[in-house]
Amino acid sequence: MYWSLFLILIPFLGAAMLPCFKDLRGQLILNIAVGFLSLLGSMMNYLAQRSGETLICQLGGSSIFTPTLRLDGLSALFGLFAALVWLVTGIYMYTYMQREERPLSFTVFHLITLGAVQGVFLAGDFVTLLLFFEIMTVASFFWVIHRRDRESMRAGYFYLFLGIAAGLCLAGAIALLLVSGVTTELGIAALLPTDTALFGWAVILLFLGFGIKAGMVPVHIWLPMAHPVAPTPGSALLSGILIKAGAYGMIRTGQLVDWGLGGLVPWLGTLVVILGVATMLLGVGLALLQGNAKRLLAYHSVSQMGYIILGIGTALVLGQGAYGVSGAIFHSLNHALFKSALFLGVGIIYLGTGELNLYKLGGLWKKYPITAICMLIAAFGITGTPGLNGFISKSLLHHSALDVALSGNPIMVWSERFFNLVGVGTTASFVKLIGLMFFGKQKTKLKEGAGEGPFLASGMVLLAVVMLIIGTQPQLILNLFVIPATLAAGVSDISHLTHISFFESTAVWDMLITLAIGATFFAFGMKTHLFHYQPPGWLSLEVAGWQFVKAYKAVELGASKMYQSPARLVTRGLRRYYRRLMVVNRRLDYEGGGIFNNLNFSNLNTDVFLILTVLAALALYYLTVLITGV
Amino acid sequence: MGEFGSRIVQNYPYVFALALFAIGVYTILTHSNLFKKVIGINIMEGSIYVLFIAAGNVRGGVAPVLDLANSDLVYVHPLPQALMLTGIVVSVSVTALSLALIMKLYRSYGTVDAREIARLTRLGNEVGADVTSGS
Amino acid sequence: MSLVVRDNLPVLIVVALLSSAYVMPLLTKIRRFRFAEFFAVFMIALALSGGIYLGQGILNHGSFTYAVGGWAAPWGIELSLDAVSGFFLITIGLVATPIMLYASYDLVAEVGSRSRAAWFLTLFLLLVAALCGLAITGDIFNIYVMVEVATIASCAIVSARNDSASVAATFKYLMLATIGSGFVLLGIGFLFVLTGNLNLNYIGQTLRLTWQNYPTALWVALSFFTVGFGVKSALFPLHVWLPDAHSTAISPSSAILSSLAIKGYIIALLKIFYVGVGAQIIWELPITAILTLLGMGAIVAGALFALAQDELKRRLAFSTVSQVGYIFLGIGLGNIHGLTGSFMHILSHALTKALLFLAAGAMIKRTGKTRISEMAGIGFKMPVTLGVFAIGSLSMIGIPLFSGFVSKWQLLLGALAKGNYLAVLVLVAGSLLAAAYLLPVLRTALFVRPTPTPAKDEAPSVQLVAMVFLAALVLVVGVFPHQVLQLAQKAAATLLRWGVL
Amino acid sequence: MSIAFVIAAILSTALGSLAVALLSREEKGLRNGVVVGSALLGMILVWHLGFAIPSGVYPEISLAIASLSLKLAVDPLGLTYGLIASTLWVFASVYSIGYLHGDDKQKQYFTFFLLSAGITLGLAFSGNLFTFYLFYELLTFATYPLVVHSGTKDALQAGTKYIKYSLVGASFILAGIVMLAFGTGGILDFASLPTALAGLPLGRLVVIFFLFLLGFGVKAAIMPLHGWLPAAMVAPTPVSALLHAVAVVNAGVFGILRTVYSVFGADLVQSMGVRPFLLLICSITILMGSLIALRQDVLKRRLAYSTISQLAYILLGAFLLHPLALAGAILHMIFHSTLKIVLFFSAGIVAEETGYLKVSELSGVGRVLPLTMGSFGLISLGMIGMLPLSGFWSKYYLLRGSLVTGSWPLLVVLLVSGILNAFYFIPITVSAFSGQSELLPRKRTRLVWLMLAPTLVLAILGVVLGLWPGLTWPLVHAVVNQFFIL
Repeated sequence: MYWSLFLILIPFLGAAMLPCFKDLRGQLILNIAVGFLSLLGSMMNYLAQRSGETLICQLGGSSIFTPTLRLDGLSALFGLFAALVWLVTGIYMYTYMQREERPLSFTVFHLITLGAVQGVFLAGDFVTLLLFFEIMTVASFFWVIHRRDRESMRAGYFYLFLGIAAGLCLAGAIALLLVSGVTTELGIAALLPTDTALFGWAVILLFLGFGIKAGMVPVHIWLPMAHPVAPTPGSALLSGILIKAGAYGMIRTGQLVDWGLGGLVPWLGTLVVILGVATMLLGVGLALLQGNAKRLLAYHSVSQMGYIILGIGTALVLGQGAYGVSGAIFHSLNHALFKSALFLGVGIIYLGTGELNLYKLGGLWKKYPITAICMLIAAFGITGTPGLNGFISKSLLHHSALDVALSGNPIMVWSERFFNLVGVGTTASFVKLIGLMFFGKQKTKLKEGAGEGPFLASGMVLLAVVMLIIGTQPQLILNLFVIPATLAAGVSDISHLTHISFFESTAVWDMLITLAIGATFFAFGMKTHLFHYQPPGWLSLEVAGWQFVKAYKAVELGASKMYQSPARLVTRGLRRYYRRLMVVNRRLDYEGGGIFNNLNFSNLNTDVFLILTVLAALALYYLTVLITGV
Repeated sequence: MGEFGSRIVQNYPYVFALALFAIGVYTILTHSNLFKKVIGINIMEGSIYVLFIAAGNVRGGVAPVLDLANSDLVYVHPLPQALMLTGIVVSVSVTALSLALIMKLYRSYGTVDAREIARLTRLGNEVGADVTSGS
Repeated sequence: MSLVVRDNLPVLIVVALLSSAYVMPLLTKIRRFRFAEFFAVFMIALALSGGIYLGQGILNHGSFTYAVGGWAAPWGIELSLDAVSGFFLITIGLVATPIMLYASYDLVAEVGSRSRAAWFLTLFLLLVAALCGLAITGDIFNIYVMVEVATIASCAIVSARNDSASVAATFKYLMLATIGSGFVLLGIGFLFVLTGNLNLNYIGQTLRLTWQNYPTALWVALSFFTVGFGVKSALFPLHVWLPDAHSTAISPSSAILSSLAIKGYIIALLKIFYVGVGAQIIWELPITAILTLLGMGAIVAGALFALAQDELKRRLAFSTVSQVGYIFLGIGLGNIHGLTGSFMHILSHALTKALLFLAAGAMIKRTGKTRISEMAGIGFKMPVTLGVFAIGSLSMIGIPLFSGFVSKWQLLLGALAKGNYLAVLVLVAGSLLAAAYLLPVLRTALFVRPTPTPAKDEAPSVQLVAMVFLAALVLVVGVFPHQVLQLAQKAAATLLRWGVL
Repeated sequence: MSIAFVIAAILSTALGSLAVALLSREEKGLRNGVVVGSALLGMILVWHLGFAIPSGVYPEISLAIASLSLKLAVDPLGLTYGLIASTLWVFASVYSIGYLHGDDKQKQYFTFFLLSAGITLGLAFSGNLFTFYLFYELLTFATYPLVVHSGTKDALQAGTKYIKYSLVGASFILAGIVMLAFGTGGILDFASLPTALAGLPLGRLVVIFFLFLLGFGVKAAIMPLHGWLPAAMVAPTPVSALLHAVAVVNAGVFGILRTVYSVFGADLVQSMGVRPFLLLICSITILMGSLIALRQDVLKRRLAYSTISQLAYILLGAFLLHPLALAGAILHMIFHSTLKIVLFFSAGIVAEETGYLKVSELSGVGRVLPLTMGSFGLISLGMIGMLPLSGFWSKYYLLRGSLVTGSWPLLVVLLVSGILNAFYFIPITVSAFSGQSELLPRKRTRLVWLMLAPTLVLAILGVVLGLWPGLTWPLVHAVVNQFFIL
């Protein structure tokens, strides 16, 4: 499978070739071509592992580092949808980038990130994964700071520093894994570690590291800042794919602990469930309060990642819970599709109006029919309306949540209840998004040349079509992609999945009721101005980020002061004493009119006197020795 | 008087030498006239000669001129005397040198007072205005 | 003839130097002045070769004594040719030759007139002769005579130039040195009274048997020696005359005074203490502790005083005070390493300090600037001079490959062998202080560049040759010290064994 | 026979220095040729030795000087340092030629530049403690003229500080050596010291150990002995780069490695029970260095504090006394040198081309000097320990080493310091590329290429070593094998 390497290298090569094109269109077409090649490659990858075998190859290597690639159902699936979304954004960029400043820089990093993301999904061990993970972080950082204004720079620093912290966590985790006697290979369950405590810490660090990338509460703070400020294709990819790298890592971590079966880290499942629920709730709660379309979507990313984390958590609690794992995988795929579609749609509107504030938009469906329809489909998808893709994965996740709730453990019971609550919130906020954007009165003037160009629309349509296919043919997708991926993720018992029926009436009714409550809640919220409520700062945790920065600065200031002030004191003191010593020296030195002169001796007298004194001192010394008998 | 006193009386040359030494030192210390200082030095050296000669002296001894006829004669130790001759020579030369130097000093400073010379030297230094600084 | 020369070599060295000293004024009258200078250099070099010859003989065949005029000890004056004398003879020759060479370039201009210059040559040779005498003599009164000759010669050398400051300094020096001589003579008197002997070996033999009877008297004698020689060799706090004398004299004078004259007295002290009194007794009395203490005090205080000086030669003079402390420290330590260190430091400091004073003299002569703070950029003007000055500085600091390190290493070992960790600390601190007072000179001269960059204006080549010769010696002793070190070790062993026997 | 290569390597640079000193001020072309040529020759000779490592035969030669024995020997540890120094010297010499163009003190500069190279190689191949001390001390004096090169008041003050610190440090070492020599009866050979020390009282050994630590710690810039390093940044950039990121500071680190492994041996250090203290000191240095670095506005000072912090990594690896940690230390010595020199080179190009020295002025410079600031940004990722750069691998081994020895708090220290590194490095690059600036892009002259080429080559080397860290493995393996029986 050495050719898989080309999947990683082609985007890098493309990025290197981009500056050779002087013409912007040429660059953008090359970008699309690379995206297309990448999709093609991913498909070949998928086909290569179709038979169910796992392909592993080691690249050259040495005693320190042997880069390893691994191709199985999971990596093939993630690689495939990543390539798809990339192609879509690539097409979208053809129009979009002609209106954005510095298109070349963005496009270069667009491709580099593609290579890195493919690398992350193809990595065969944690070190190789970390390699591409870091490249991904750095390359995508340039998307975030693309605008170069104050807000984006701030967001960029948050994004980068947390990304680096994530990388360091992973590095620490790798060291811990090695020391605890566990292999760092991906895709296999760890054998019994020699040191369970260290192994536990390793898993914690892995979850923390991937969690940062995945926007897990409480380390999600970068996400709502970074996603809105990037140019639209960047936002779409950040929310659509990059955070899935975190999810992918978490799934692989779950696999490492054998989904809780070996009982290696017994408390892990509960912890992850709690984190997942917190992520869901916080994300959706804050999303409801946003007036900025992109920020709203960003908070929804947090919330949806909560679903995925919850799925992983429940799988861990259950021990190879097939629903949870498959739900997480499936939801990753789905979220990638609808969230990038939504961002792209918002981006089209933004291109036309220059406005992201929902309360200033409205009535745009006439001008943007295709966008409106695609966004509606995506919104239905994300809210989990039956017939669309979100419904399928949420059903799986709900099954899993129900399963754990059966244990009667209050945490698990409440997590199932919150699951439904979040569904309501999601619906409300998407009713808000679509409603305020496309219906009602048009409040903003459109720019000249606004509209949905063929390139802008076609990408979205492609996504919408895929979503519809998934929504209507869930079993097919499940069998083709998700079940092999679930198997590859280390779940051996998939019997539940093969017999599942998604469109049971109860499930459908449940979802419809949730939707209805959500719509009502939206109406209520709009009437009461609830959505304009400004939550206390601490709730968003972004403030916590700032507090952290402040605290850090204080520590740093304190530390350097703590060091510098005594250091200065010592140097000053020394210098003073040195000067004083020199003064005394000069006084004693007769030439300068020493102290002896003041005793009204002339020079020579003092000297003779001194000699006699020394003699007397010697005598005295001798007497002392004589008397004390030393 | 006691034993101590009698010992002092017995060794009167040594006491005398000590007294001379003290006088010499006192002269050097208290007089700022350079000539007097030289005289002080000479007195001091004189005390040393006394000490040496006394050390070589034998009570009742005669000059160490060999008298083969009279073998009972006790001679004083000749060596210290010979040495002190050398010492005196040295002393004379030192005195000569110092006198020459005093003359030179007088020529340049116009005084033979040590305190005055020191003051003048200091004055010269201060005109040179040394603002010394360490490394 | 040659046999006569060889057999009487010890005494001939001194006699030849003495007689040539008195010939000098005459020579300058009948021949050209340069010839006299050349003759002086030649005589010293001759003494050097004699010294080397003797040193080799001593190294190979052991020490021997020479009875002057055929009168055997204890009545006659005995010259004892041991490793100590060999070592010091070589040191004198090695250092005095280049200094004389250096001085020969513009001596007349330096001291004022031809006749003064002639007398300078006389005094110079007298001083060297006296030092040679100190090196080889085995008789305590002979030591006194040589000390006096050396003292008077060095006093006169200080005032070679006719200026008031140096005369005042000379007078001070003379007074104090005479008082010192007085003490030395008193000490000799005491020893003579105690033992009835003037020959050092005999004094030693007698004292070994009888010293328990009158320790106080012996102590008083040793105190007199300590103070007397201490004044003369500028042991802190008795150094008070030195900075004035050495900084106001002309550079060759400063060089020979700082490098050799004070060492002569130290050699005398060593002989009296270790040969005359004996190591055993020295160790019993607290005198070694006092010497160690004084030595350590000298190292630190001398260096601190040096730091406060801005005048280059004065700084170097105080540096001598500090370095003499090393030698006394070694004597105080009193073990084989310590004494070897002292001997090596006598040589090393002689070479180094002569080098530094000569280089400083050349700098001052060329630029007319005496203060370090004014010397910015001299390195661009006189690169070679500053180069050798740098070598001297590094040696003084005790960097390996320079002679200073060899002695410092031995002293450190000696301090450790004695278990004296304070001494280790002081030795190390002394090096650092040496760096502190010498490196700023280099810094100012080499790295502060005035604008415009001064043109090259190097010291005259004769002087350069002298300085480079010394610098080369510093390096040779630093890198390949085996022969010299062996001799120094033998000297130390000689002193100690004679004490033990 | 191969010892001849060592001597030839030392001589090639030392004689090159002599040749430069003898050439007249005006013969620039010839001088540049001599500089690069002799540096290159030295490098080739050392590399030739390097390829002989697997044979396991370590040649040596002794010569009695200064009442002690001068001994040159080749062993893996020394070879590592020698390879780093000799290789980077070539780059630095090319860079210097570009940097110092138009300076009227080039002759002085290159004389001491090559002399330092020779001394550094001597240090690398020292076979006993005395030889080591000798070259260590000489290195101070040979590099001093380079530090004060500009001759300004600042430079002189910094030089004085440098000399003060170094000499005080060297005195401690001398005291330590003399105590050691006294204890062992004169045995100072690295090869036989650990066994010779076995019988000495532990208390005295601890004293000696701390004397060495204090002494070498000055050059290795352990806090609080680091004061000279930031001050010495007034030196010309190639000097800062080479001496204060590579040769001099690594000499200190190398000295401590020697102390721990060649003088005392890991077992003895372990039994002295000082390890926790040492690790604490290193941790404090790592964290404080990073924290203080952020407060520095002058770019080179920031780099200096970064160096302080990074050097402590190496020491940390040395003090952990475990094969993995030692491997980490050696790797970090190699990688830190190759990375940090790029940062300095870049800073130098910026200073030379724009005159900007402060971080706050760098905004927008990346537009004018994209390659320079690009290399800077890339390599700064390596300092953080991010992967495609070599810096990751040393941290990786250090992490493993600290965990294996049970010192898990060091994990936190290392990770936190990584993020602190990011805090003070990343904004430099980011603002350089994103900020506004009135500078206009200039055409790259031949001279700029002389500076830029070494920078770029080394930056690429950083990535290559990051992807193929195994290239260094034979060396690292040999060093670890030398001191641990695996």
